[in-house]
Amino acid sequence: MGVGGGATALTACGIDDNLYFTPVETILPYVVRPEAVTPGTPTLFATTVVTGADAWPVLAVHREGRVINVMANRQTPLAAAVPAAALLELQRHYSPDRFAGPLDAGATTTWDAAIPKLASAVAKARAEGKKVAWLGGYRSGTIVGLIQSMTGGEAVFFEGLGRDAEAAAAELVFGSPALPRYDLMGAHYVLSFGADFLGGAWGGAGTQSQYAMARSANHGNFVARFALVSPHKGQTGARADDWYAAAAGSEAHVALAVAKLVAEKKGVASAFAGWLAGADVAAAAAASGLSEAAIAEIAEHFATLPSAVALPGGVAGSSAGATALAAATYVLNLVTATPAFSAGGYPGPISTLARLEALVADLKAGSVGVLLVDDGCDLVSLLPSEFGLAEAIRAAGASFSFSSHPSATQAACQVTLPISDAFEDWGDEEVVSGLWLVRQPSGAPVRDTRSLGDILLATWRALDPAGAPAGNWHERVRAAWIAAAGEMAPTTTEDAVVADAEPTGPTPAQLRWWESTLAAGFVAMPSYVSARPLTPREGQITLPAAPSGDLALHVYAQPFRRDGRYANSPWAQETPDPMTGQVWGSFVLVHPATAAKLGVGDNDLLTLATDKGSLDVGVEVHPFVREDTVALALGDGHTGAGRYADGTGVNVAALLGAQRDGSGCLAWQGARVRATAKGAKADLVSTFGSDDHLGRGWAEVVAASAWAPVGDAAAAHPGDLVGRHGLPMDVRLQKAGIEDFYELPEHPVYRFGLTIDTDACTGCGACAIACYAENNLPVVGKVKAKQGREMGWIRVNRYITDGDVHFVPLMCQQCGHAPCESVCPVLATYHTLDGLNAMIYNRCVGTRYCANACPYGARRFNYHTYLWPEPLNLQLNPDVVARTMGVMEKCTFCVQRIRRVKDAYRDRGFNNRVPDAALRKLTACADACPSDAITFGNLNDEASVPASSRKSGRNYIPIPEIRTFPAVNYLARASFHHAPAAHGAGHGEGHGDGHGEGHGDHHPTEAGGAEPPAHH
Amino acid sequence: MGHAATTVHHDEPGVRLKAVYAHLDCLLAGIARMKADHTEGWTVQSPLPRHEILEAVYEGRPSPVRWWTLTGAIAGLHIGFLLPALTAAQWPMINPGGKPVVSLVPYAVIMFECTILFGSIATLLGLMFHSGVPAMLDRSLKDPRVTDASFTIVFPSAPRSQVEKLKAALVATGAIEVTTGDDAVYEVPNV
Amino acid sequence: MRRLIPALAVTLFSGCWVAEYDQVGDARFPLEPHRLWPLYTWNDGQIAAGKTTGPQAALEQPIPFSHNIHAGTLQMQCEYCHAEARRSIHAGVPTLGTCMNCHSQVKLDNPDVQKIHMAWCGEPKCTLAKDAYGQLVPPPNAASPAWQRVHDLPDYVYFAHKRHVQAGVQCTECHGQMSLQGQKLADPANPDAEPSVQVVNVRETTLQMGWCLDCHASHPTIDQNYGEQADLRRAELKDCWTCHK
Amino acid sequence: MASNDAIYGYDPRDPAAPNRPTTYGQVNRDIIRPLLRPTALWLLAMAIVVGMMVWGGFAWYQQITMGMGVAGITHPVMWGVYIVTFVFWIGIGHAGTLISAILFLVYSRWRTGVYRASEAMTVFAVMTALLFPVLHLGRCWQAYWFFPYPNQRQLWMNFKSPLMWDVFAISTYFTVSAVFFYVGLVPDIAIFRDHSKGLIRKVYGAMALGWHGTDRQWHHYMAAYGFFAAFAAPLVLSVHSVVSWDFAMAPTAGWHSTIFPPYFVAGAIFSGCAMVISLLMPMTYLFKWEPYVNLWHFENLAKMCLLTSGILTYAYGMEYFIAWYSQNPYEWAIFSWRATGDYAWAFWLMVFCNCVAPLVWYSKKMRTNPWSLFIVAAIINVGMWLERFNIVISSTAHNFDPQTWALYSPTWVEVGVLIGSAGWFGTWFLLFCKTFPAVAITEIKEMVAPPVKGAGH
Repeated sequence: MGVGGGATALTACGIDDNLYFTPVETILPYVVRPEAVTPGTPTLFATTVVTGADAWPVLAVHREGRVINVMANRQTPLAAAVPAAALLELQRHYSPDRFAGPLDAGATTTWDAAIPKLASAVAKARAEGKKVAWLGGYRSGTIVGLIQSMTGGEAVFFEGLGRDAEAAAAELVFGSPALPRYDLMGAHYVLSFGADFLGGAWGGAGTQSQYAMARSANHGNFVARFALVSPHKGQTGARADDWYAAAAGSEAHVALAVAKLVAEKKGVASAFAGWLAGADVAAAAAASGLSEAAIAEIAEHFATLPSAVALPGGVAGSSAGATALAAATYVLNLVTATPAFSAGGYPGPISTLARLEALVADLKAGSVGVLLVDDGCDLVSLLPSEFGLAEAIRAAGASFSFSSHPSATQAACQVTLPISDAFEDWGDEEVVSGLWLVRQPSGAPVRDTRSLGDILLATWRALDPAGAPAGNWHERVRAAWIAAAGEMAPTTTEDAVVADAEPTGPTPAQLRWWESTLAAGFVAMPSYVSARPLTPREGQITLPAAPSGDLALHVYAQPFRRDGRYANSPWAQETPDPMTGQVWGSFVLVHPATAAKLGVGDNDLLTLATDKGSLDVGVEVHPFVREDTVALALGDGHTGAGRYADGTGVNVAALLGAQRDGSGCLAWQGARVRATAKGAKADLVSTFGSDDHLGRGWAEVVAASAWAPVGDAAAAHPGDLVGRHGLPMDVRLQKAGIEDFYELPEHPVYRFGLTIDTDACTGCGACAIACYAENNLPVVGKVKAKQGREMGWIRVNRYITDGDVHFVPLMCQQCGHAPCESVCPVLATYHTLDGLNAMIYNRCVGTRYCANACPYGARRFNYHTYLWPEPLNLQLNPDVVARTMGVMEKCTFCVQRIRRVKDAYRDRGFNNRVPDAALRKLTACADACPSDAITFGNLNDEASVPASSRKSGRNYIPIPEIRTFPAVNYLARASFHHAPAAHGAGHGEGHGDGHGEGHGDHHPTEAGGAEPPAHH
Repeated sequence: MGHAATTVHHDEPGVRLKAVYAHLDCLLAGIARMKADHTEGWTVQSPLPRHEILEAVYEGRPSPVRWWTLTGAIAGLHIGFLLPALTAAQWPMINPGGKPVVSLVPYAVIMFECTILFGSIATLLGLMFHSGVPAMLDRSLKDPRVTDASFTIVFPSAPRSQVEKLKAALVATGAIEVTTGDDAVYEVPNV
Repeated sequence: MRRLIPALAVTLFSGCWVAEYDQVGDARFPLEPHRLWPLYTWNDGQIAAGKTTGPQAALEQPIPFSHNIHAGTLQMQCEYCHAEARRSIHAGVPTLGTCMNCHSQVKLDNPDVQKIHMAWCGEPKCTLAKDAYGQLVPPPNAASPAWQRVHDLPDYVYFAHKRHVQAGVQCTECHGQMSLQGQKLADPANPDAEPSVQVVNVRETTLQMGWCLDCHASHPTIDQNYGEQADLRRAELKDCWTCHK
Repeated sequence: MASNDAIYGYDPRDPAAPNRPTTYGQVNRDIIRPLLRPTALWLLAMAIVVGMMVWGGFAWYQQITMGMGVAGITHPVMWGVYIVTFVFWIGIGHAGTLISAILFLVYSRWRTGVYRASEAMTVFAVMTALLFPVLHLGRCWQAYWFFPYPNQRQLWMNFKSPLMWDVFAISTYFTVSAVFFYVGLVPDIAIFRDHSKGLIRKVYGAMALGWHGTDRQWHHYMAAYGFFAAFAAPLVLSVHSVVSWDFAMAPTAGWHSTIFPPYFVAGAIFSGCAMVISLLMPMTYLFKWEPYVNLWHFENLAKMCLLTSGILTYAYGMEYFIAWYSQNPYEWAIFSWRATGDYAWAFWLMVFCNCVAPLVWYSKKMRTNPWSLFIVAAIINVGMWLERFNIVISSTAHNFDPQTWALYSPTWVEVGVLIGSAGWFGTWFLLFCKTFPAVAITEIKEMVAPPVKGAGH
């Protein structure tokens, strides 16, 4: 692939309209054009993005030698989505700090020198009888065998935000460390003890999409209810219908108590007597600070709702009782025998902290001759220094890092052999037992990196020329899969002839199968398809002592920076934190009452101190932490990790000691801090204005009980929106049936529209980052972000009403009567025949009037000409121009994709129209959304989601009084805490909450919603 | 008064004749005399626009500049409509804010402004055309005293045969100085 | 006083030097300053390279390729070399392999053809290798020559060759009579000398927006292809977002 | 003809009446005497304003090269000091046209002394204002796209945009004011020409367009002057109405209001009259114009201010009343935030400056006290700038989506440009005062009793 390199010069380099001073461009054609690639047309390669404990099947968008974007792979049984992490991996692929080649003691070296050095080090260690050890994150598939054979089993696969407690609990409960599989699709009740299963770092492989299905009444007349037991309600927890703010470290007590109550209700208490032996409702209530009634309520829901599933704690639950909590959730799931819980989750080797600590001990003892450290998580910076990892690595006889990015772990190693990443390498991963994701390189290597497999094979060959397997890594993966494929690769007689002629290589049939597998990107083994129930052993759960002490420090994983591996990704830093809107820095979440007690407010510096150390960090006053808890995110505060990560935020590890749970797993939680106001201001940058939408109709609620029976069926339960109010239209105009002063524009073929389901939206930020990737949005940095100049076209608004969090992604609404259009003096923005609000950058003179007129605040202005440090510019989309200074920009509904898909259909006939199926996930945001919250379509097509959803009772349009007739409509969030609105004989009757001023009638829709407003 | 009519013969080489008045009432008398004598070819100069002088000279005839103004304003009104309407009609699919291609309400502002703009410019052109500025006036008219405090009645080219008669008439009406030919000395008044 | 005033002025002005200047060439968030001089040139043309109107001067190409020989004398179809014109937004400049398809056999003694061989394998005469699928396998150091771009649209223009080619727009309508370009003409100053290749390729049309619009409003293929929908198509073709990105 | 005094002479209330000139020649000499003779004070003032202008130019240079980001504008406040100052200067211009055109049409006698300087102020204020639509552009080098000219792109502008109305209104306003101003100036330039020699005479001779006060010239001149005044009078009302539509045509709460045109026009005249007082008071003493421009004029200007201040106060109150009475939550949120939120200081300062401070002029004593006039006029200038600041900033800062709310504060670049604009204005004005008769000689002459011999013949 990529023979001869890139084709044309990079075209996305700015609106350069100064014609006399533009240099002549050069054209570099391919030497021989690869068959799959057509210059000017994107080619999609199935690939896998591995991110910590999670792996995602995606499609890499290839243009002229480089990967410019990732799109959802809609063929795999896993979620068809582009999670934020996949996009962050893409940006990491082009990180300007990525190593240009191998390093030896900080100095550049060559592969020809580095690989023999590795081989001789291994040979020396083996000769001396010392260990060759491997330290890295989770790896699965063919590479694991290669690693094992190189290290002789001395391999530690440990993730900082890993699932070792779950594995330990699985060992305890089921006798095997293989993780169970969760399938939330049919769950009516999801009880989470803190796992970030909605777009976070937990790694539940598709749980976000499954939950979206369970949540939507359109998939089976129910609305899943989500309860969270955790001292902190983060991005995932924000979706919880019920938040039980249990004290930090008491989740296991609650889980076991609930299990006991549920078992009693189900009458299976005796069967689980051993496991439930430690359960005590009163003690759990005392430890957690929840009332017994609350625990009983959880149990009631868990036992009575048709299908309930409990999720473990993830990072949030990794306290001294981490394993106990995981085990308790397993027991809870077993008690109800829920189909949502079965065997066959992530199978790959998971090492516990104890295993890592054993390696550290070996290293310090000098018994490790060669230490190989994988790319990925920067454990030295992530883990508290009390674990002594850095010193241990330095104590190794020889240490080799495979990191292609600078990090503290890499800096501790002697030699760095940067490896190719997922976009450059062959590979396979088993994300869920039996489901294999296979990948091929999808772009030319950005830097002089080598495949990990090839490095290991070359080392092996150097050590043992006779015993080493033949072929390169690509051939090894192919051979492994062709061997595994067996009868999956049907052979024809013709193939047999060819096979006879060349007996050693793979047959054409096998090659055909392999190529189609690569094209699909996955192989589903029979073991994946069949769900296997889990049966518990006998045993019991030892609950840790109830936590006590002053302020608890709750450590959580920020959804973008995660364990810090994306801290050097500008997108991860500049995409606003979903809950706080914070960018470029760390902040401690403090409950308003606690903040008042400490005498601090937003952006005040707070000194947090433990006996391990202290940190000064800015305060974000936040209602979603317990009063006795402060919350601080992991993954920031790096040194030597690259230009964007260094000096950004603080590293929470400085406050922590070596915390382990009862079974030797990593415990992030449990530290107690002393907090004192520093009396100085921090430098926090929040992109959020007011938390409250002031009843302006930006965030709406529908009663779940009203939605569940009918879903979004047409004309169902109109007027169910709770608390909807707006300005009534003039009665005389209503009587005359006049909607607006001017007629709505005509849209002869398409009127593109977008539907955003705020009930499905989890605020995971995938859409916002996908938009950055697709539309060449520049990253402006902290200083400019503080001035409010971040360029995101999608603003995931977060409103808090009555303790509920609403995520409302807001982009240009492509209004029918757009206030921005009529005010532009030079017609740089206008309404197209397709109903889009066009923005012609090169016509814009920059009056910024449009942004002032826009009631949605959707327009962004280029205050400067932003550039992309090399090689981040290689990620730029050539179909979208990079804007220069002084130009307004905004969401275009990905007009470049619309243009392409229209062209693609026009290729087959001049008057061909694009069908709905090709439009649904066309825009980058809709394509990315793992919750299926965003759907694109043609409003002129009654069957399209945007057209049909406008007839739903959940449909609403923010600030409809402005009468802009937007092309984006929103669907209200379902609530279990609101009674359905009273149904009157017709709409327009009051809805019981007192401030309703008419509801269904002010959703101006042009497609279908033509009924005249009937206001009382 | 009964003076005979004086006719200027253009084929006859003329003589510059200038009467300077220090007083407004004398000037008015001079103008009245010239009018009564049906004398032609004279110009009155004054340091300021006294309506008595203009009434005496033009006898209430309005200035034709007003037709320029009217024409300019009407043209401006139409241009103010046609420019936006025709240019918008050239791009009927470029539709900002849902307004009709030709929208009278927003165009009314342009029409108003163009009416004023073109009316004013036409007025200016009319003024320049009719009053002959910028112009190379006859030397006899270039008298700095006029812009200071004096009034004049000037014959840039009085018929030789009439000069004496005119002189007498002008002196009689109170001219403080009556000169002929190029004998007048124009000095810049001391500031 | 004589010293105070300049000192004051220097202090005043240096204190007012905006911080953004420090961000030019920044490793993290680089900014590009606008060129102040020339303040602005009349840019109705907005063609990224070359003059706005009239024929463009010839650019010096690495190999003096003659369209006249290939498309004129040999009557080769445009799409033989510009192979993607019908199916992609780029027409595609021929790969080195495309050249080698013929020139591994013909005109081997031509010094310009030898330049192709030099680019392919570093020798004036190469032998070709093919893989199992019959595809040419280039030597590892093969590199295409860097052609100078003659028909260059600004970056904010989306131009799909395939739309135009499929619609039946002739290549010559935009590119001019390419088959006449690169003719060997006698040097008028030295008529007795051997005729030499005059120009490789010049842009004959303006490629300006108004020039595009003229066709988009009235090209006969619109009626032919779109029938009753032709008026709608003409409206679409005049929409800014048809060509601007 | 003693009765001429009553008809043409000074108002008997004019405190300077005893010093009034009695002959045309005296008017000439009084007014021409200081021209082209720079004094130390004038040179110092010039140095200051040119320095300010250079500083503003330096700020603008930085903005052009590095982009609008050097200014404080930010999401969602996309218009800042530039538009505030633009509206301010446009407003300033209005008083001049009001005085020169409307008061001309209504035969107001006190207009004569001050109209030339006010008109100059108008032209220069509009020239200053014209800078801002260009320099607030993100791409000011594309500003020519605002004008309708045939081009190969076949592109035109959006005549439905209030900004395009603005372009037409302001360019018309500038053209008409400049023509009106210049036409009025021609006879006076001719006077100066006739009072000078050598090169200066040649230069002024060219500018005087061959004006020699012939009957034909005066005849058409008077007709045309009347038409110009008649055009300028509705224009002055329309221009600030159009400027107000820049705001009122956007749906933004706090802007979207039908009261804006009269409110803006009143405000413009208010600020303009105050500016005339501020400018002419020092000039009068510097150029010794007391016989021509004196407290009588300033008192009348103060009365204009009082009237318009009352209208403004009413408009402020009415905005709040309508916001409350309409029960429009967005409007009410904006207006209550204006008075209580982050920019409350600006709001209350504005109320003090525009509604409270001018009230002292209800006292005749204060109205005729030079210091009171000067200080209150300066306060009004500040207040009117703040009024535009309140309108422009607060409505956008707290727009419809509470999540986007943010605050705005100007950077030194914006302040530099603001100061530079004052320098630009001051440079033109000072240059004008030194090179052209800033008091209308010819029209003053009309107020002087004409020389009459009496019944002598």
